[in-house]
Amino acid sequence: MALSREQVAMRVAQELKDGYYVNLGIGIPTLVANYVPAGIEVMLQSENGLLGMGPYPTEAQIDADMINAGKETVTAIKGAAIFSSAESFAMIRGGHVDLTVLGAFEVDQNGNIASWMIPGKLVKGMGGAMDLVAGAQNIVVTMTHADKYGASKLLDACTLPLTGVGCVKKIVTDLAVLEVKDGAFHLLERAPGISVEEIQQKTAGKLVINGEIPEMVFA
Amino acid sequence: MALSREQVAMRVAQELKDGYYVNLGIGIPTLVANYVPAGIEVMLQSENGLLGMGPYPTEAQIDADMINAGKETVTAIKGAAIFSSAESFAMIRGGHVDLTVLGAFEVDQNGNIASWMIPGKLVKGMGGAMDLVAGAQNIVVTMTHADKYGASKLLDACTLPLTGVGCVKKIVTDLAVLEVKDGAFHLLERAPGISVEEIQQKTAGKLVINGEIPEMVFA
Amino acid sequence: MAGFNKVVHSYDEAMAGLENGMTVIAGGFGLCGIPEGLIAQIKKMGTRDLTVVSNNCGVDGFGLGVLLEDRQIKKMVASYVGENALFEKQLLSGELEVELTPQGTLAEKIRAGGAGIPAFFTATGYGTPVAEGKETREINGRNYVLEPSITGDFAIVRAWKADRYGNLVFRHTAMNFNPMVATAGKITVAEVEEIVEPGELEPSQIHTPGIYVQRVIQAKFEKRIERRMVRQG
Amino acid sequence: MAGFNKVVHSYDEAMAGLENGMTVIAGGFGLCGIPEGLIAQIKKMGTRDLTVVSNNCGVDGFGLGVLLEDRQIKKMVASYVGENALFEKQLLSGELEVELTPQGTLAEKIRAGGAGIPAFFTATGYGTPVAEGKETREINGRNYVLEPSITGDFAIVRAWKADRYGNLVFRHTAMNFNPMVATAGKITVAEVEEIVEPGELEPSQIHTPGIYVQRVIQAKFEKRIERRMVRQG
Repeated sequence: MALSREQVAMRVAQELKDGYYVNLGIGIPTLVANYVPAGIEVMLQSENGLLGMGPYPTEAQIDADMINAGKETVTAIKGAAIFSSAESFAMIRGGHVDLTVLGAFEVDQNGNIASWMIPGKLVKGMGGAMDLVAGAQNIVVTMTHADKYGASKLLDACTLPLTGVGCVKKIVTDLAVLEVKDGAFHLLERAPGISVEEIQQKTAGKLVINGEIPEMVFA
Repeated sequence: MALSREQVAMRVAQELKDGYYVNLGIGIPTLVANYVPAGIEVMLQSENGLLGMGPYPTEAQIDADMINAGKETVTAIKGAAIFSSAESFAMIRGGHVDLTVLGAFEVDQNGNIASWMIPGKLVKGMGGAMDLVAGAQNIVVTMTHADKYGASKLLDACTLPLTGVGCVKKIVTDLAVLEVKDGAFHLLERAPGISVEEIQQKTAGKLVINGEIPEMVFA
Repeated sequence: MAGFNKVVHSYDEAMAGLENGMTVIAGGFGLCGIPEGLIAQIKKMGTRDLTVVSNNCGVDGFGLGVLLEDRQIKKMVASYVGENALFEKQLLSGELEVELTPQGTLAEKIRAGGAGIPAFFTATGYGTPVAEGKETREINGRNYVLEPSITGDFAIVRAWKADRYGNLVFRHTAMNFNPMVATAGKITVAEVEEIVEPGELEPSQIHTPGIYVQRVIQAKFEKRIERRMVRQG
Repeated sequence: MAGFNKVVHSYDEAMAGLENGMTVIAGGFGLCGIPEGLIAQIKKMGTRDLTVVSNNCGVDGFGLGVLLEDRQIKKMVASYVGENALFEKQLLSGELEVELTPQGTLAEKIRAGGAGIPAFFTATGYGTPVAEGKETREINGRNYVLEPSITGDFAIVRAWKADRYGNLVFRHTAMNFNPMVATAGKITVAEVEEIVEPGELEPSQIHTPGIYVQRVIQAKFEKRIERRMVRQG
């Protein structure tokens, strides 16, 4: 069966390594923080200017001057640092963030990503996404494999205005885990009960299937 | 008679205005701080990263971590700010410093200045001088009018490697105050007892003398 | 000390000199750390044809959003404008010109403006609509876009504490864009929660040295929260 | 918390991985705020053919000057080198390559390196020997020089306080180049006076967030003064 949002987040969390500085986008990526594997510690970066983001505040802790990049009230862990947005993006653009997880409308087999604009329909702006995909060492995209009409979001070439070029390395969808390299999607894992055929059918771009594809394992 | 170093500094101090942020170079410029006119307050910027530089410390106040751009022990006034050298030169290059006073080997009638290198003889480096002359709103140069052999330092064109191009607006020498504009030195004031003829004779570049030239007045 | 006492006592004084057609850079991220009273003053003055540079344009009825009500903004430079129906309407009708700029590029363009850097290269936006019409260049095997810096006639920021020299300290993540914005105005106005005596702010802990700030005004802030998230304590 | 405990307990560990031919960026201004023990460790290691980037090269027998004694430095990038006879001798003999860089440009090149900006324009040095061989451009009526950024294999800094996450606070004007230098190393090593518990440093008062710092070592410093100036108290 296709993964739930929580399961996608759980699978993404397996990409975390001890000591990683991680930026989590809005939506499913935010949930990843709930599934950090045992024995591992990561530090969350929020691009408005916070390194060491903690959980949401209790009612008593709420402070309007303490928010995350999603404009949600938030807390800081012990050992956090707070700084300007210029410093925050110096970190991001300078390649100091180890992993960025973000959503997308489309990804293509060359690692291009479209996530910020649907011409004629939606113009909210790119926020920090373009800097994040240009700057982080490692980009994992989370999204549903296909849209609600069944059309694939893994394309040979993105059709929407791009967020970044050749930057996506890994994709975790509700159906599969894929690596993007050499101009193709390489199927690494499939969701429990999802067949390789279904993934193939819902992947519009070039899909490489090497040998037996294991099911994802959740701890 | 030619001005003493202290008198040059006194005359330069008349260029200060209330509320000015000022960077004073090493040597005579440093002395300017001793002659800030009554009723006026200026704030001194030291390019290693200090705004609001105070006097030298007492023996008890000396702290190796508290120095000025001349690497001298120094103090900070109440209301001072300390910051990185990148921030310091953001201030300087961004045009936020109102006045820079510095010494020079040569100045020419187009406002060019040479102050950091004598090929084959002296290669100490430019330090912050190139940034200061490129960034400050207003540059006053202090120097002796001629070298110890009597050769003019106010030239039609600098002969030494330049520190900056077209940036010097005013010069205070031991003999005169001059403005640099329209490709010439304009004589504004002469030192007490120094004749226009002597100044003319010791100025190699184009000198403009308009009407009666007053003597400098010291309060 | 007249020359360094930057404290003003009315919003009229704080924004004196603002004229139609000027560029105003505003600090804040969403509704966090915005100079509420200075924005209200611009609305009161009715200044028009403004170019406003800010990461966001407030929400309907609060923050910079209020300047849309009387169409005071001609052009908006921002990274994200998703919370504002009136904004979207004026954008789609063509009344409002919008230059969407990646958040990090925007932050850096403002910092560069204050720091005398007229342009810089960044990888952000290469190959996207953001790079259209801009110079690109390959440097050490990566592709970059040349981005010009931004300066403003006015910069308006919100700080926590200030002294009369204009030294500023920001509070928590209300810092956000405020430090860079403070450097980039011909006239920078800081609206602050508290004015302290010179010397009370530790010199090496000042976020914005007073040299960047021309006017300081003390105020009370509503500090509206956009997304109130709570966990059970 | 293994992944974020950056404290090391020996200089061997602190500088492990430094190899001949690498680039080392060092914080400090004159002898103020220099990582004394890390420099001594490089001398002890005898690593050669180094490119060293630092505002100054110490003095004879102290600071980076000690690396000249065994000719460990192949190339020096600095703004001012006036206090060092051995330096001058090696420079004039051609043993030492020197790239003199204006102080503000040097600071900005290092900041840019850490911030992912590969090059920027500055007016500093236009029309001077510094601009020779570099691209220049007129922007809005002023002339500018394009300057590439600087990054290092190692960055070595001195801080006052650190926590085990690598967050740093600098003391007084010993801050100087240290914050930018800390951002620009593949491996950044901070030599600090005191290591405090996480949470003791106020988050918004941290000068260098720990993300930039890979190793922290505690040390005692000589803190030599170059020009001891005193007024009568």
